[in-house]
Amino acid sequence: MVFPPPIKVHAAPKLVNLVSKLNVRVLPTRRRLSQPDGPEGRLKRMRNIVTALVKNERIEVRYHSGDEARGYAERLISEAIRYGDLHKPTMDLAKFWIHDEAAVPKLFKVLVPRYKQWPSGLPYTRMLKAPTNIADYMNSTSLYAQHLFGVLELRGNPFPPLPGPFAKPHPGAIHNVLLEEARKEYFRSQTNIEKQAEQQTQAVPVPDEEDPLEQMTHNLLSESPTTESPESKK
Amino acid sequence: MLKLFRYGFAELSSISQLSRCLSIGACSRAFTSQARRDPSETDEATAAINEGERLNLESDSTRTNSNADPHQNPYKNEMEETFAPFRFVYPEFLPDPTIKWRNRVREKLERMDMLKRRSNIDIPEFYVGSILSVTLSDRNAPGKTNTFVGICIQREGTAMRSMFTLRNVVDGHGVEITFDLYNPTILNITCLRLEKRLDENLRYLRDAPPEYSTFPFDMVPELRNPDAPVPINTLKVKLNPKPWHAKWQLWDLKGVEDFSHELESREWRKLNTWKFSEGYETAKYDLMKTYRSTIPAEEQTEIYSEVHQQLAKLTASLRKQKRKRTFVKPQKTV
Amino acid sequence: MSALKQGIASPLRLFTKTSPLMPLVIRNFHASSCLCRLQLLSRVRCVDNSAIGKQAMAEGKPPKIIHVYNKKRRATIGDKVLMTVKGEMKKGIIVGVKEHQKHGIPRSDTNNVVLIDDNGTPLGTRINAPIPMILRGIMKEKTIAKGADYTKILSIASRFV
Amino acid sequence: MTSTLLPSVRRTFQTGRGQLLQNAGVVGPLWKLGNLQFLLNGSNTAFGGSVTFIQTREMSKVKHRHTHPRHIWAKKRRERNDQELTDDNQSFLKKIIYDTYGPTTFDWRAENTGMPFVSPLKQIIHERGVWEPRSIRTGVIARKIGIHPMWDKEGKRMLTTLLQVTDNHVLKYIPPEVVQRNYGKRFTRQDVGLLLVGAESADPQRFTKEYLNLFEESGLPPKTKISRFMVTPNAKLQPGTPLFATHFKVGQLVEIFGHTIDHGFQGVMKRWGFKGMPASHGVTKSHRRGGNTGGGGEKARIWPGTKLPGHMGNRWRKLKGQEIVRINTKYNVLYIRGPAVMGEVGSFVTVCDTFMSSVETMDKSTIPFPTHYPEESEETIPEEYYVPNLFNFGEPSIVFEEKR
Repeated sequence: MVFPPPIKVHAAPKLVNLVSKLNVRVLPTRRRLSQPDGPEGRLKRMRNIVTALVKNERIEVRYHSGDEARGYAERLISEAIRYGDLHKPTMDLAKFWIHDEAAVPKLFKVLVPRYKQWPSGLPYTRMLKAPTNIADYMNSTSLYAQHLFGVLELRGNPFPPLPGPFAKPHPGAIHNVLLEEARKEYFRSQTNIEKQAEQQTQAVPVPDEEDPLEQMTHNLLSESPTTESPESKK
Repeated sequence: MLKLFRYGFAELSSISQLSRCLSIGACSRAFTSQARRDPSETDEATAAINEGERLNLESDSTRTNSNADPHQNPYKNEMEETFAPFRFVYPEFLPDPTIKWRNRVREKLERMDMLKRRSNIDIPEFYVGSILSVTLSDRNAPGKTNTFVGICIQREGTAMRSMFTLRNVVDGHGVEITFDLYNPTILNITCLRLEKRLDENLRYLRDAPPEYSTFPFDMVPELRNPDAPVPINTLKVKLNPKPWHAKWQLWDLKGVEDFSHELESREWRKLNTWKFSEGYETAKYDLMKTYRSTIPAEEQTEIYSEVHQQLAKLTASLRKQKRKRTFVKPQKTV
Repeated sequence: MSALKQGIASPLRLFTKTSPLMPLVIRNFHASSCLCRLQLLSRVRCVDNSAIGKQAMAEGKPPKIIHVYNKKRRATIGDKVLMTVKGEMKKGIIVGVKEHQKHGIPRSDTNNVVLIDDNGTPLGTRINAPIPMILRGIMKEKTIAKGADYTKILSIASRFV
Repeated sequence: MTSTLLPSVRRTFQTGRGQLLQNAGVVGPLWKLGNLQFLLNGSNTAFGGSVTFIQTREMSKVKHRHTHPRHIWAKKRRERNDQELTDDNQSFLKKIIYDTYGPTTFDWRAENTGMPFVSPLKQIIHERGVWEPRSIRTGVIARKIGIHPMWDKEGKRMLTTLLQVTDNHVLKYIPPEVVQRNYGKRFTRQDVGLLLVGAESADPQRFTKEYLNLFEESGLPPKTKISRFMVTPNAKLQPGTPLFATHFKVGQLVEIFGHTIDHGFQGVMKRWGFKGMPASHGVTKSHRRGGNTGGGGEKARIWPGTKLPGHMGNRWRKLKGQEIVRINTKYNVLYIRGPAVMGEVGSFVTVCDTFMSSVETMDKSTIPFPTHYPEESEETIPEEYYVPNLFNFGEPSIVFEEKR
């Protein structure tokens, strides 16, 4: 039995509260995680993760429950930013979601100032898939146990950065070297055309610092036209 | 230690550094000590708030980090503040929040159609609890038009699907009519009395004595100052004895007199069991549930900033026409 | 949570079988949820001033539908039904329903019926309830199709909405 | 240790089809678990070597439905490679792509007009044909973007389905000879060719080389969705031709072809609308079951076609004779009468002229042939087209007049 019983009316958005837009992907419906203790038990499970996240800033959790709790953490932070700690309902919320009383002030004193001037479009949290322990994997009978664990962290935390989903690009890799040469050649030919057009009279324009492409061209132009090829260097 | 290595914790020099980074202990200690030090330095605004909540409250002078002060700089967005009241006045411009049915292009096209329709008919501001008069063209009626007057008991749907229901008691028989807000057969909608009620819908008027929903068809529109806020009618309706059309005890009705003497033991028991099993107390903390059932403030601002100029223009021009018409009539009769 | 649990426990304690309050509890409940649709054995309310209809309503034995004259077997505004009224079989026209209606069509708080004879002539001389305006169109259509004059009930109606 | 181990192990599990990765290097011991094979590489020593797995699909033939790969089939999505590019190289590639194709990312979720991006047309291959009675035009690819009510001029409510024609281009024309050679008797008419149409440009870095080859002739960026249409040779189009919603006329009947909503494995009550069994009166454990499936004797078996539980939805379905009641030329939206168009909001459908000549009342010679070229029309195109009996919201309210 659903409480209160559903009313047969056409759907309309709830208007009472204004909420901030989340910058994380929101699934159409909640995940069907097991909830032996009912909806309340589910919230409590989420609460444990949110509390741990606020306290530790980087935690290792089951991927799906972590990703589910991520939305709650984002919402909690956005509510704290929107209403502040003088707002009684928000304080109630914070006390519910952070069941360690000592960590409640951290939300308003540390996290709110941190995320107040946060660039728009960037979420407050980060969710990564953790590597699977091969021993666990071998013991599990499920074929779908690929991403068992994940790492949930608050952005702007004091820890050294995680390696991320992909390795850092290696400039010495063959494809990078080849592309580098192609790039150089492309710009050289471009500049040659330009130079012919300008009849080699005008000076090299000062680059816009923000634009990497323009900076690149500037660097290339400032180099002497007869640069040695990598083969000759070797 | 293996896990720490895996996530790059190894580069931290010691555990103590880790705890310093997290700064939970230090922060909470500072809070409690300050609260103890100067309890007198409280603002008037904060005095009303419960003493138990004051763990985190403190006067501005004792703040440690004054640069990033959440109390001094509460979240402010001018655009959002100007457009926030629009959601109550024009609720149908917000789309259905169901994520899998949303599409920006369709929503935009619907809004354009709604504005087009509003350029031909003045849809006034009204709420649940307001008394309306609706005239619509009816091919069966003698003069091909039909008028109904009643109290708005429900608003539902979004965009082109938005509807409202009027209720009246005619000759001692309760009658309700549901209208599509954007149906082209509607000729005129007049708000006779603009007011709000305490509840989201007034379906419980079906189980109330007829005097709560009886309105004369020749009711004259009440004059009101357009700049004044919309009054909230705090009337408490006394329900008839059971049987009812619905189990009103399951909703937290505010505009109804206490009916607990009507309930039987079995109903009490069931009510409380349901409340307990469905996490009634904690449901309000389900932040994602509230998020999925509403449209975020940023999107609301986007929508209303797009339509508000046209809306203002339309309403102004339509009201001018209306005033002209109403001014002419008495001259003719004299 | 403890306060909530107490809240649950208290009425349970009040109305246990051993409680002295138990005999006071009246047991009246429906075995099934009420349906708004009009079908076989639905009770309807007679709203005209015919003698038999008035008497039936006054005795607390409202007419009961025993047949609906259409293929769906579900009656709505303007449908002819056969009813038992005080042990007699009478025909009637539905003039108001509880069911949710479309744009502009009124829904009434009760299921209303007007008694007619086989030719479509109403038994009473006056209808006390407001009649939906759409009934004018439906009755005129049916008069042509069925060959009986149903428009007489429109002339005895006191009010249309 | 972290940096070497973490990404390599992760990536092995990300590869969906389980290709043997190049970086596996020396092949170590192999052991099997179900239909997963693990390949250990002894050279790395973190967890006893980096791991690669090969997924073999032993049960691939036992699917509940078979589909043949289309003739245009090419492996579409590229595997995300672990050979990451440096920032400079990435921006260089982006620049090259932008220079050759222009904007390549089409976001259907955003507020877009659905207008095709400008395409660098190559030299003219096909000349434009002239309409003849039995000619067949091409269709378009559209996205279903929702349903909303409209009213006709009698005040009657109707539901309309909105289909947006998103960034459509003609990719390729296959002449009837080639079609006959490759497909033979699969087509009833011998004189038809095929026209490839693509929708929604995307970043070419996401696709395989085989897939990109399909776009070489038209000089277009790759498209997320490709479809083929049967056309007569006089209706063939130049590769790179953009298609708009004005390809159709209001009042025209069209055929819509698409995937229905996937409901998954369902019981008979949802799938076939069975009644189930009573909730009480001695019924146990079979409240939603179908009951008896047949008689005894010689017929004592499940007959073919018996309605049973199973997979519901996610099938190709065709709707015939759907009426276009309104066209928005600015946003390229077709309004189809009725809520019957298959699929969820956001799913692709193809729309083409109906073949039901008995139902079609419109004079086919008035329909733009082979397609509508907006740059060639002399008059400015209005933003909206309506069928005559559809209520336009710009008009005043409906008033009925008394008959006398």
